[in-house]
Amino acid sequence: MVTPIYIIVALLGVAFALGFSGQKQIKAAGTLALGALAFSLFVSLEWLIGLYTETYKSTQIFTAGVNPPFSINLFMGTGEALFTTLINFIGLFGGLYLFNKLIKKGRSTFIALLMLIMGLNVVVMTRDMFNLFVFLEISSVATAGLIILNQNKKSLAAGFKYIIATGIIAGILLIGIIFMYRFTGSLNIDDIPTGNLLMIKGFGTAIFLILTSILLELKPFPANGWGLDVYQGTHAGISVFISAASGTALLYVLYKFIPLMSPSFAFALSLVGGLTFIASNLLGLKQTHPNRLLGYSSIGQIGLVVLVIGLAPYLGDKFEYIAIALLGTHVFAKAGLFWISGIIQKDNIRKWTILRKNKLLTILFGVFMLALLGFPPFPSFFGKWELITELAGNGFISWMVIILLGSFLEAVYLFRWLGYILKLEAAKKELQPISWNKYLPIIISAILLIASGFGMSYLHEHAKFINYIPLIVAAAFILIDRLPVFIKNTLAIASVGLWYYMMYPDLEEFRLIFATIFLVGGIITLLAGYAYKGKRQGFYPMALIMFAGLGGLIEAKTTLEFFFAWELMTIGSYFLIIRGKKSISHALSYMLFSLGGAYAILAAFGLATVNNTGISLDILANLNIYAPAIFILLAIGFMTKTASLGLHIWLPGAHAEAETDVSPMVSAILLKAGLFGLIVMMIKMGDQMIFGLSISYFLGWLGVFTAIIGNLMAALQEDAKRLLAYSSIGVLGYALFGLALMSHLGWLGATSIAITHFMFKTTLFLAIGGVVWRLKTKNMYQMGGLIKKMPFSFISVLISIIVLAGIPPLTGFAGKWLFFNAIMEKGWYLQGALISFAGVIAFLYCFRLIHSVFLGQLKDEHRNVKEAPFWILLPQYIILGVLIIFSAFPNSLLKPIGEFITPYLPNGALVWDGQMAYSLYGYWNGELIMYAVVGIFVAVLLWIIFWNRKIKKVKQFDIVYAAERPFLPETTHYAYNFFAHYKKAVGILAQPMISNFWEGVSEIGHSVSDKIRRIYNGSGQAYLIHIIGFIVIIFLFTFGGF
Amino acid sequence: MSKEHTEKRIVYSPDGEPIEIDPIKDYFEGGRPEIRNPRNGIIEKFANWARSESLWILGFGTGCGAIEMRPLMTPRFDAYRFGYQWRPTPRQSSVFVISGYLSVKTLKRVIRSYEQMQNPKFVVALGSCTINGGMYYDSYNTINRLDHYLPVDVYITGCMPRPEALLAGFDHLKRKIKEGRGEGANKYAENFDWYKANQKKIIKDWDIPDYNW
Amino acid sequence: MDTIWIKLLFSLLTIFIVLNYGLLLQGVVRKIGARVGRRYGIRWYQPWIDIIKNYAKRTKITHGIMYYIAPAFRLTGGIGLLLFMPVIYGTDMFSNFSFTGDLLLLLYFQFFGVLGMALGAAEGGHPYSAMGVSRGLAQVTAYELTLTLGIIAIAVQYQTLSITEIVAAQQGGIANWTIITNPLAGIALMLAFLAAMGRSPFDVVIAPQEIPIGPPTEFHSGLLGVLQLNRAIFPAAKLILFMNLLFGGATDWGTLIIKTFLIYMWSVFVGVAFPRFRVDQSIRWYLFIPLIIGVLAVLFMKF
Amino acid sequence: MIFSLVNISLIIGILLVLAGIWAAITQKNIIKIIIGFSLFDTGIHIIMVALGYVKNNTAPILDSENLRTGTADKIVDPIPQALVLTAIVIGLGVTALMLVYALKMYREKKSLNINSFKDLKW
Repeated sequence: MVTPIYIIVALLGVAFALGFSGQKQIKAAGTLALGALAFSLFVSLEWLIGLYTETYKSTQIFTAGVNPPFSINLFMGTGEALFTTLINFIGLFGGLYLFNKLIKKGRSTFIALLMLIMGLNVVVMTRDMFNLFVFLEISSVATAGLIILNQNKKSLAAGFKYIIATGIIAGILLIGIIFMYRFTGSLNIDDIPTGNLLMIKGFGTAIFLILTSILLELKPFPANGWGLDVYQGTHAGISVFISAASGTALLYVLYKFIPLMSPSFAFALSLVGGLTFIASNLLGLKQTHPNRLLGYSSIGQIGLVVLVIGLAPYLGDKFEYIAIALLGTHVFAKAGLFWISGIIQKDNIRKWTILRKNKLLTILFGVFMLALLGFPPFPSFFGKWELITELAGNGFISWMVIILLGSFLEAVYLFRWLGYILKLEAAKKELQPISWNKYLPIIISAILLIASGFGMSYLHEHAKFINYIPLIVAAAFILIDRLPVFIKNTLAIASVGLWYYMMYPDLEEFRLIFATIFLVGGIITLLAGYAYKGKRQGFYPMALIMFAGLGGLIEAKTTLEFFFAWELMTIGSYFLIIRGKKSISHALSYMLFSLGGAYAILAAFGLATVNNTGISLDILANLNIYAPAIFILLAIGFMTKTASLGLHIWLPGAHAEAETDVSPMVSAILLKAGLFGLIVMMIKMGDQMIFGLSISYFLGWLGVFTAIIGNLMAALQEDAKRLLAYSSIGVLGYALFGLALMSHLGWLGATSIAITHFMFKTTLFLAIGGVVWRLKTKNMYQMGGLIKKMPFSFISVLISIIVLAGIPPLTGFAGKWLFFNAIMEKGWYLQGALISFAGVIAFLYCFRLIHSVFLGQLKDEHRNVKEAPFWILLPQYIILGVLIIFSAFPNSLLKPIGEFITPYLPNGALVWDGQMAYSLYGYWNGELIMYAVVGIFVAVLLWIIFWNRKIKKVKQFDIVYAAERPFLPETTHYAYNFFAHYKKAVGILAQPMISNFWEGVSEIGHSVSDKIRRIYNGSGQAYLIHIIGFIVIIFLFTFGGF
Repeated sequence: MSKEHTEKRIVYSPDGEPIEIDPIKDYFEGGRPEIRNPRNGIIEKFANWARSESLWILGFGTGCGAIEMRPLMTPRFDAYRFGYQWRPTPRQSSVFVISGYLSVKTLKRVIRSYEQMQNPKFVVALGSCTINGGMYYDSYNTINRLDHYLPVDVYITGCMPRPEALLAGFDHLKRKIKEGRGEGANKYAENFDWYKANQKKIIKDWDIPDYNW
Repeated sequence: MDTIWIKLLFSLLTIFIVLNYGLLLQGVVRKIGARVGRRYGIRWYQPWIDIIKNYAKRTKITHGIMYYIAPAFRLTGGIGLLLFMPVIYGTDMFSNFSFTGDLLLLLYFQFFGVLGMALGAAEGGHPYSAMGVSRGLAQVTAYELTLTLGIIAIAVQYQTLSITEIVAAQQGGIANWTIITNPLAGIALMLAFLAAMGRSPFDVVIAPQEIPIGPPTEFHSGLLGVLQLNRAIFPAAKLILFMNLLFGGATDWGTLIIKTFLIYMWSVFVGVAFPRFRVDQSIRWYLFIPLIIGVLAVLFMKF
Repeated sequence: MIFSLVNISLIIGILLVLAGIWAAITQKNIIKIIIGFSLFDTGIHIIMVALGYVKNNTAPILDSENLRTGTADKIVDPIPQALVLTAIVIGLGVTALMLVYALKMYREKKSLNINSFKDLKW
């Protein structure tokens, strides 16, 4: 056991000792300094472990051998141990990272670093207020010294602003401290009476001044311009200390003062925290300088923790868990990001493509970013989950909204940045070689981030049941990323298959259906992956993360597990989508919509805990006053995935630009996750009423318009994959409508549409993907006549569109028939007519697709085109086989589904007599229809073959062409603007109103951001005015001036 | 316009491999027409009756005589009652009415349309111009004798012939078909080389295949 | 087993009767059209001759496999539509295969032939064919909405989707016919019927001079013959469908012929009186007045 | 008694603080700003001393003499004075740092106008 006082001794001692070293021994001196930092880390870590395992007891250290208040006392408890560990970690590794730089600048920089870390250690440990002031000043001065590590006009200006701002703040702190002493006669935090003392004149002012100055040190909005300028002006390695170490220490100080806070100040604190969180993330929107952007993010994150501290009384025993989860993530992630920024050294996030040259750093960047945004499995995920749940459980809805909004804004710029890195045109220059001392800190903080994520989930009463095995398997694929595709694909198929096999015995009802779509569907689409050559780096880990999420949705028993899986799926699919060539903006909008939806789900799950114990999914069934709100939020969340009207604009681009086998994954499979969510929700919650109207009624109309607009837009596309993407929107509109019917037949229809959509959209995307693969274009008018070159793809598309269009005798008709019956039963006649109208519009794009691609005129340059690769065809034909079986024997599909639905919606079930289905209104026998149609067709065909025995096969220009001859296939193929007349007639429906709306929202957000950030006009004096104004406002607020 | 589209050219496949395009050979089947002999006996007679009673006319106004064909559809002449109908596409038509003089430019289109009609097919040449050039006998760009270029079943004289004359001509055609003498298509196939040589002699920019299917 | 064969025989008989009736209808209607124009017109048996003539063509060409089998799709669509419908009410045998599916089967099966034909026409490679198909499909979407609304109104009225039951409910005199008992639905359906028959003013799909008859531009000889057979059967089947839905069905062939003939006259008269719509005009027309009537029909039924 | 020594000192201290802040906010010359900060610091120090002052008591020096005479409980509170000493030291450090900055800034831009250092913003 090493007394923590040795931290100070070591750091201070070495700092003095360094003063004696000359420039020649600088390396040794630097190593010595690092050694001191390592020693401090060791001490605090030892204390942390000791206290955690309860081998040590928390200790008071009295200096000068006198009891407080006559002496300064330091305290070492779990909290102090943890925070000093964090600070010393940053100190050691930050020092290591900057080692070369510091050596170049001389010993004084090492001294400054040691002093900074020493100061912060004491700030955390001390119980004496004046001591707090002294060491805060020491660390400030040291920081100011470090800021000018790079001596240029930027860092000088930033440093000067830093000094004058912290100078004023320190002065105010000092006044507060002296007043405190005047009124209490003590400077020891433990001696000061607690309770609502703020109203006592004088004393209240004293504590107010102290707390406010500490708050100001945390750079609250808007009094934080000086902090931002420092982040931008100084070296990124220094920003790490300011953001991760100083921020951490000051947050702990704030935490220490919680007992002294009056409720009104706590409220002010939470307001300031919330405002800072939202505002700095909002301002981040327009920011392009990476360090300043990280500064905004950093200030926002600290604001969030301040908010949590302000709300501490309401968070109960979860408070520390939440705060540590959020803060820990902030420390490691922000340090990591700043360190990476220090390596890249580009002053615009658009120039960061150079990062892509280094795979490891890119992965680490992604890890830090996802961690910051609260994605699983990082600690902040659990922190945010608990925070939202607790807030919602306590009825703090507006706080919940603020936090989610702020997080969303943060996601906007961080994902935009990530997108730039991954997709913007690559920089020509290579990255400089990176020495190990720069790598090591980054890698270690990433590892700690992940480890602490697992740790936090282990500490959580529910999260410890989350099944991490799929995630670990997915992560394992990162390690084998260098193997050829063939091996990885086989392993991926095997692992998904194994999981399904293991999961299978527990599956029942809808979980069986959707598990099959997700995982068996996954295996089938993965088969197409064999067509790829080379390594296909980065694909498999992400695909498997997506499947891990999808499988996790099936396995989820609690809302936490469900949300965990949902987020996992979102991340995986994001990275799959962004692999496409022109996916940068589409992937971003996909992510933003998904994230918005996810936050809606999170909010709903939080609200569901009101009046409920536990977080099992069954609590959704136990309704509380928020039930309609929960229903709507969940529906919005799930509908971002099903891409219902209004939330659909991400889909066309994302699906169209994705790779050949990714399109079916994200379109045919991923969209069903939303459907699964809706089904789970509706099973648990039933229908909900709002203002006396059923919400599902609105969902029904939404489904109708989604179907119409989706199909109409599909018919007006020139890009084959975009057409299919819009078609997905339309079909999912059907499914939504079916679910909204809330009747047996409606659900049966919706489920059968979900299954058939999976099948035909997989085949369509693969078939068209195969064509695109060969032709290297997605524009349909550049294709044509491919039936002769790619007959198997043609047959696949033909059967799929017959199913899609719902034409008997294939199984797509089942969906139409069920819908009509369900509509009759429910009495939604107008909706029914419109949805069948949408179905007829589907013919337009079905025909356009097959005509423009496979029929008409073959282009000259496609003469030697080969059939799509075998591995792309194979999955298609597997599915087509199943489709034909379902068509001939519809009860093999519909009967079991019906039985699954019956327990929930027993009325109006189909009556089966062999293959004959009877509903209340009609009847239908798929098998006999199949026989009849095939019989007639074969008879007629035989007649045609008999009569036209001697028929002459001709070539492509042997057509009657108004007595002329065609000259070029391009001018003879009628494919461009195929439905011009339709566009003229009903194009008004196809105006991009919704895209315009969202673009407007984004535009407003960005311009507001741009307007507000003008307050940071770069003048240190203006920043002082901000600080003083801030104090006045908080004072008025706390003391009831407002 | 036409020349550059009949010469060989190189295009590049999506993979960047060059592909040589020989337009006439690649786009068109070409070759020669086949002789399809009539069946014997009652079946052919019945078929000929049907052919003669269902004369689908290719609506292609080749010359000024086309103006005289329009009245046939009017109530006054009403050619429909005799089984004549106008079709917009040569694929489905059986009678080609060459309505008057044929400029060289039109001749090429006429040949293509004629060849695209299915056997059996018949040609009715209308007006003096188709017989000897008529008033254009010494023109630099009209042909003089149609049956040097296409097998003509019926000539109707006049400049221009009245609709009544047309009806009479069609009547004549009907009789001819019923008698089994409407074998212009086979005649064309038999003497294909001669016809083609004549056609090519007069049409200089020959940008269509030798036989248009 | 025996019943299956008897059923097949009766099916063939149905097809035969309807085919000849359809051809006769074509001839007669064109004759009427001519008489309206003060012409003598074609001979009533002209359609038969035309078919024989086409089958008697000696040469034929094909553009590819879809082109070749498209007529098979087309005729299957026509025959199927006929056979999935109870042609003569009350007789088991002339109900053919109507026990396999209800009204919805017919509604969607009619597209079977349309789709096949469209594919075949498209493989022909002729731009006009594709143009015709694109117009046709666009027009289908427009009138299908009215049609669906009308059918829903009728299905609500009779609480069934089975045509046999719908016909059964209309027995016992003109007063029981749907067109009388549910006039709004009747009007909506009869307006949709106009475009369904593809006659003027909604015949822009096969506009002969503009896009030489559209989809079948390239079809000829025997293949055209098959299409002509369908052109006789398909409209007749549709007529029978509308008769069943609105005009009480038929209990014998005589009634069937009279009723369907009169129903056909409706589209003939409209066609003779009105010039052709452009395709965007016809879509907008259908999405206005007939749509409103259809919506009213449904609302009327609902409340 | 309003014009007691304590109150006068307090008022002067507060005035100095305000004057210092005023200078820091309004002056454009960096040196003047630094002087403002010195005023601000000094004001705070005076406030601290004033708050720790007790009338008629002796200096807080603990030796055998006042232990013997019992005047040990007559000394003023020593803590504010200790604090002031510390604060002065720290203030000195900060002022020195500021002056170093001023020097370096002048070398960088040949200007001591604070408005020349507004490159970083937004």
